[in-house]
Amino acid sequence: MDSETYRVRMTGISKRYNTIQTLDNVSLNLKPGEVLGLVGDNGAGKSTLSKVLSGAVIPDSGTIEIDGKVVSFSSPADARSEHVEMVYQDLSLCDTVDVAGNIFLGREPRRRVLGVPFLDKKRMHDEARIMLDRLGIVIADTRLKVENLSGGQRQSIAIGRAASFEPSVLIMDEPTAALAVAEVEAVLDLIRAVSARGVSVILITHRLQDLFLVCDRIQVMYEGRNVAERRIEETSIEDVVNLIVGRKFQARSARRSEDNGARP
Amino acid sequence: MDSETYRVRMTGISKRYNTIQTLDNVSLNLKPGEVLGLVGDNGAGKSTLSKVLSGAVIPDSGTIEIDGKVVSFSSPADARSEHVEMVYQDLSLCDTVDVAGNIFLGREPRRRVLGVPFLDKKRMHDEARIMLDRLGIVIADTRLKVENLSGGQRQSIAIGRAASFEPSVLIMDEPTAALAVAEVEAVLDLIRAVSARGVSVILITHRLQDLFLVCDRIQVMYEGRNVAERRIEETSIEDVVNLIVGRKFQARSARRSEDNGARP
Amino acid sequence: DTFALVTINQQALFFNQINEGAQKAADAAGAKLVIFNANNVPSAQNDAMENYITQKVDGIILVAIDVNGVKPAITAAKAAGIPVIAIDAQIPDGDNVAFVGVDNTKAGEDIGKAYAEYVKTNMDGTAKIGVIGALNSFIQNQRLDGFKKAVADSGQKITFLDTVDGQNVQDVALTAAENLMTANPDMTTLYATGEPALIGAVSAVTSQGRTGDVKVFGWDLTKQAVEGIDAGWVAAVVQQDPAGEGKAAVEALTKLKKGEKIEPIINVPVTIVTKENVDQFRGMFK
Amino acid sequence: MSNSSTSGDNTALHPVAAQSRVRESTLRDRFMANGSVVSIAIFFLVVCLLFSVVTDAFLTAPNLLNIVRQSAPLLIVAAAMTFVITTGGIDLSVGSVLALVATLSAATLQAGLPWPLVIIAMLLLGAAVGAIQGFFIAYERIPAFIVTLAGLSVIRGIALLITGGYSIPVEATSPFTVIGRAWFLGVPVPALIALVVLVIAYLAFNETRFGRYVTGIGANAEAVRRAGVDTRLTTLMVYVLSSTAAAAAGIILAARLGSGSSNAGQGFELEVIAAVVLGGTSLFGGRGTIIGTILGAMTVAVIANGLILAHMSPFLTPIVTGTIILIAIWLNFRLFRGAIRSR
Amino acid sequence: MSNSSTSGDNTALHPVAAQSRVRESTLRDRFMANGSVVSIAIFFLVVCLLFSVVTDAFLTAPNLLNIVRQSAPLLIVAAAMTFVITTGGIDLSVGSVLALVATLSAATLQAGLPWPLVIIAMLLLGAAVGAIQGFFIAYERIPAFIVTLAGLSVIRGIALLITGGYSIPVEATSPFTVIGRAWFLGVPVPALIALVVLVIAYLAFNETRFGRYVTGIGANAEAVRRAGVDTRLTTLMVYVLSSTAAAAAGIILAARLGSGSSNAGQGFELEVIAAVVLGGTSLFGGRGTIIGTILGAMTVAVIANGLILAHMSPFLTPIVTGTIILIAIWLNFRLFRGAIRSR
Ligand SMILES: Nc1ncnc2c1ncn2[C@@H]1O[C@H](COP(=O)(O)OP(=O)(O)OP(=O)(O)O)[C@@H](O)[C@H]1O
Ligand SMILES: Nc1ncnc2c1ncn2[C@@H]1O[C@H](COP(=O)(O)OP(=O)(O)OP(=O)(O)O)[C@@H](O)[C@H]1O
Ligand SMILES: [Mg+2]
Ligand SMILES: [Mg+2]
Repeated sequence: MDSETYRVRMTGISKRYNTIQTLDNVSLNLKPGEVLGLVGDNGAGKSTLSKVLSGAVIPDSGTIEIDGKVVSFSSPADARSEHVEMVYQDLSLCDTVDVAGNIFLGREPRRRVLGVPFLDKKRMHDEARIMLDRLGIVIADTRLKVENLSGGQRQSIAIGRAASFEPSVLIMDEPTAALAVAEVEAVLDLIRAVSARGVSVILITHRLQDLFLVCDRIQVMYEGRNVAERRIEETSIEDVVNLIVGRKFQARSARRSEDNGARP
Repeated sequence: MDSETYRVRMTGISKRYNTIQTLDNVSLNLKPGEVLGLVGDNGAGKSTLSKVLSGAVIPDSGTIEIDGKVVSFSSPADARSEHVEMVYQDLSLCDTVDVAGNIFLGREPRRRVLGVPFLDKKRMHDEARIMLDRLGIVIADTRLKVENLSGGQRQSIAIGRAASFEPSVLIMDEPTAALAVAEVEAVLDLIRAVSARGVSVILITHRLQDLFLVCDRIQVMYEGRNVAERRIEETSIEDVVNLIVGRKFQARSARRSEDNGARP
Repeated sequence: DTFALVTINQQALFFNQINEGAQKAADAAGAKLVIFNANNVPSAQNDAMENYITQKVDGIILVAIDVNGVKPAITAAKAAGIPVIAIDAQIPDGDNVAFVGVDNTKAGEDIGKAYAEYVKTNMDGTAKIGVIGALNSFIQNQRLDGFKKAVADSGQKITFLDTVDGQNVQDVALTAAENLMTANPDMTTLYATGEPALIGAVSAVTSQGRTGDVKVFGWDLTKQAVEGIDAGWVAAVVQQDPAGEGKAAVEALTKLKKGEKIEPIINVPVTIVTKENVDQFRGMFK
Repeated sequence: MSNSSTSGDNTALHPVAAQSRVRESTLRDRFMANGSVVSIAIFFLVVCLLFSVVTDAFLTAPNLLNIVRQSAPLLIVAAAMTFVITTGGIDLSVGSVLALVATLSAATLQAGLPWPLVIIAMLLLGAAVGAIQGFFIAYERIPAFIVTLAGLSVIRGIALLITGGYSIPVEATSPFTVIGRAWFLGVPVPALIALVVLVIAYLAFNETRFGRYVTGIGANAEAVRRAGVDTRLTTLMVYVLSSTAAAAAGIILAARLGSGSSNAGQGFELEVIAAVVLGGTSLFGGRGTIIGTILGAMTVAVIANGLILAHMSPFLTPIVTGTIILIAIWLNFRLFRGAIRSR
Repeated sequence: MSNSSTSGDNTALHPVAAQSRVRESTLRDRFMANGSVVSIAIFFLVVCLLFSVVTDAFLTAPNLLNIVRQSAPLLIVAAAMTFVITTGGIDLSVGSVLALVATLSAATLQAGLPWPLVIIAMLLLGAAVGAIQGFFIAYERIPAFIVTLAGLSVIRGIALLITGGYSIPVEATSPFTVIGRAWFLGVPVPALIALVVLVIAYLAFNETRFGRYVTGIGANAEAVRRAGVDTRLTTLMVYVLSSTAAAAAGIILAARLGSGSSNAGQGFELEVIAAVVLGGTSLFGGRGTIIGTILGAMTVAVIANGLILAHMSPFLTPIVTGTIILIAIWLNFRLFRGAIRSR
């Protein structure tokens, strides 16, 4: 395949933290509009790999190409300027800042009063309200500080922040972990919608059934290495489970749920 | 039903935070060895209700009975002395303390040297290792500080802490949100094992299929109120979804996953 | 020869003049002078002296903060054969070989007498006085006590209003002095027990526009004080001879080194500066 | 999709939309939400009331103007320090910068430099000192406490070296002294300067991106960095602000005292930090308020002034001051229990 | 269960167990893991080496014993302060407690109380002061900075009131002075006392539940509370510790100086906090080290001693001290970049 057709090409990414080789010569490719599911066991290195792409972690070695151009991210600001946005697993919210402030962090709309650029708070709150409604989340007031919100409410704010600013690559690190059923649907719809617009999406999740609803391709990591890649049509939940665990594994929680209601 | 047969009876629990009535006259009953699934939309009040039972939040009104005896928890220490243990949604870990230290927090084994009770660190690390292995989680060293662990690794520590000290009531607030497939299985197995030993379990989760694998009963909350209760045999995923959302809702991510692999 | 001078701080002119006088005398005698600044911390003086003892200097000159608290170090120095000379603050029952300086209580009485005299002749024998002190300073407390005693003995109708704590810091003294004046609109005189207090008092009288009805008395001349004397509203200031004290101390140590005898108390006289004799000090503040 | 739900209603399965669980926020809610500011405001008013009753002189125009004039340096530096502390930092060097600027401006005026040049040069000096300290803190990640403590020592040392311990007089006739002593429209000039600084600080803190990032850095610096903000530059800037404010305070002080002394502003850093913390800004960062800081600074100034007016013995003054502050804060914390976080 | 996996291997699907991604921790790893302590240790050694070369007197037994004797009060209080700061708190009142105890013990000795009684009474007084401050901080949740700042003012005020600004002598013949001046087995008694305190502090910090909870409270107080620990009592106790340590320091100082002065320990709180922070304990709580604190305190003491021995001009001393500390810490941070967190 011609490298020109890739939105993202990461090759040979390695990262060591003291005694642990968190990433070991990992690669990742992503085409425009493609949705890639990145899966693996806990501690496999998924979050670290995606942080490398978002500029939050600087790898020890390896190269990143965006749209065929080699880039070197020394900070998340660099990645943002290449339109790479990420929903971090730890959400990365400022607890003492209000909901709208967190959504617009780093991109606050401004209006000039006597030539001085002041925050346009009204616009921030109005637009934040619209974004939250789109994600189907109930938050009484966008002036609330995020420290007291529920787990799911906090997660929606992080999603709203990353998804709303015309990314060309959108990385979502377990975006639905704390979300209730309707909100999960909204996020999956969102992924479908943005990928249809040509945005490349990396979805990290442990809810394997979701992968089959939105992904084009799945990449499996194991102990800091790439171990498998599958087109979604060629695989099944059982296959993915086995790849993640590294051996044949019977996971009833990830199986077809036909036997609902039957106790073990 | 005779109140004597209940392990936990919470009645009329209300809690207001400034302008929001987070809990409004909520009840919850739990029998010995029963597994109760507590579900609801984001911000419904599930975490707050369970924190009331674990003593972390003091309700404005309402009563709690444990084994038929009215109790009043003014701190989590009170609840712990009644053998109520909880896995908190925010995990409640001390980032700068090591893995073993977090698991044993508040219950460190000690040995006397010249009559002075010193920490028995060797025992802590040995036993912590055993617990983690039982949960199937890979953590290189129990001497690592938890701040740098992955999301799933952190969650297992919180689970290990609550499950390992002979609780009689075990509350798990989204314990599997960050866990990979094998680890989820291990937690579900754990729930089955402890409930078989007579431990009452409250499981809060948004992974609805898991409810049907371990729960005896499901209680649904909506905007701070009880709205429904179902025995697991009498309900289905679709029913639960509708109750959570408050109207008929088609959630493909929570449906039977027969159509794996079919793209939308 | 190496002599060590342990001082209180370097933010008051007074101590720096001691240093200069001592330095000049040391240069003249061909000796080396090392200076330690304790920054108002009593135990630091003790520590520094111990360090100098282990280093075996040939003599120590000490401007003590806590006159009791330096005694062990002085005793240790004596045991090590190192003579200690106290400047400015006498050590009660100390093992120092000599004291150079001013008797602060006595000089406090002198300015008290001068003050009472001024009140008698210029204010019909009645006055109300406010005090800006430095409560943490031993010698400044002595200056206040001596002053009060002389005033009480004088038999004039003098009322002591408040004492405020300037903490030996100019800006603190200024704020305290301003508030003192607001609190006592009927105050007619001010007494400041040290240099920072006097600077604060002078600035406060100017800023409150009270140069017409408040007369200032105090210790240690500065340029502002000289201007006040010229203008007439600073009545009298005790001027010590710190350079002379430093010089006398070094000279005494040199004498000791040569095996000569010295007096145990070497008094350096003070001058009460008023309009009459201010000219002889004017040169210091150009 | 098979529907096994027990309710056949097509829209709402349970009657919830009927009553909302969120009520309109009342005055009391808003009070509680701003607990720490309301608390210090009440405290301030009580202290003022107390001294108005106990002393005659307190509630007179000259005394009140005196208080604002005296506290202008404190107000200016405390406003800037609010930014520093809100990022989770601290600046212990402000007292030393104040002393250095006070002595240097007196010295340069004496050397014949025109006064406008002196002012500009001194403000630039302050900014440069802040930039150096900010560099070590923001770019080299050395704890602010260590950097500014070293700064405290070095900068006052330089002031000492320049003056040789002498205090340097400023000619009373120099227009420079206007900054400290003159009146304009019936208000002392230092108070006017402080007012302007406070208004700018308020707007910058609450209505600009910079202020937003300052709060964000204190709450979660990594989150702000991940949002693409140059957190290092922002952090450096807050130290530039605090040092420049300290320089301005030094200029005002030298002009007011008519003298530059290297012992000016001893312990000033603690006074400033106390005003900021008393106002409700958290030393852990992420929570700051300029209004609170103003009230905190004015409270400290009013207590100092009022106790002297009340003819309190100087031996009792520190005891009474400490006790008043502690008891008042305590009562307020009991009043607003739950609304205020201890961190 | 249907098996559609592409690999038929029954055990491992991919070759991973073959090579572990975790390697044995090397000496360098352990260095990096304890970056801040190693950093201050290197710094300390370099400073010692420097002064050994520059001055003759530094590396002599009497001088080294002098240093430890002089720094005993600092070491004792810094060890206790490490607990306070690790919980995320601060105690600004230690200098004042030291002064109060020094004056009161001199006064009570003068009044004829037997010296063992004086010592016990003074330690109890320290504990009581700490308990009162701890009560406001832990149970009433008032920020530690405000409580102990009020304490600083009140307690020194009381010392001033007792002495009336004069210092009170202790009879040189009193056995009380043994605590400050005597030697035992060739080591000064204050140094021995400090040693005992440090060993106990080290064990308490690292090997007991109390020490664990202190660290935990600094990291996440709510998590420790949820684990069923009485965090309020633990928090109160650290202030009891620091005040008691300050009282012990006050006794040693009074015994050594033979005098109780209300001036004692001015600025001592900053010196103590500086030693603790220099040692690598974080002001944000959760990370503390007693070994680091000892090294930090000794470094400060050695620099002060060495500069005196090197006959540094007093005008240059503060400049040189500050610069040495900053540059050394900076080099160490560069060396261990990544290993040390700025917070
Ligand atoms: N800053 C760090 N310092 C030390 N070790 C780290 C650091 N960040 C990650 N690690 C280690 O690297 C490994 C991979 O972590 P990572 O967070 O990438 O896993 P993950 O695949 O996202 O797991 P999860 O599914 O649990 O979120 C873990 O063992 C973790 O302990
Ligand atoms: N300490 C608090 N202060 C103010 N509001 C709070 C506080 N705790 C909870 N709330 C509010 O109460 C509501 C319920 O929160 P809770 O965390 O119990 O929800 P939840 O059911 O656990 O949701 P999720 O599934 O997202 O975890 C939310 O709207 C939240 O904003
Ligand atoms: Mg992860
Ligand atoms: Mg929740």
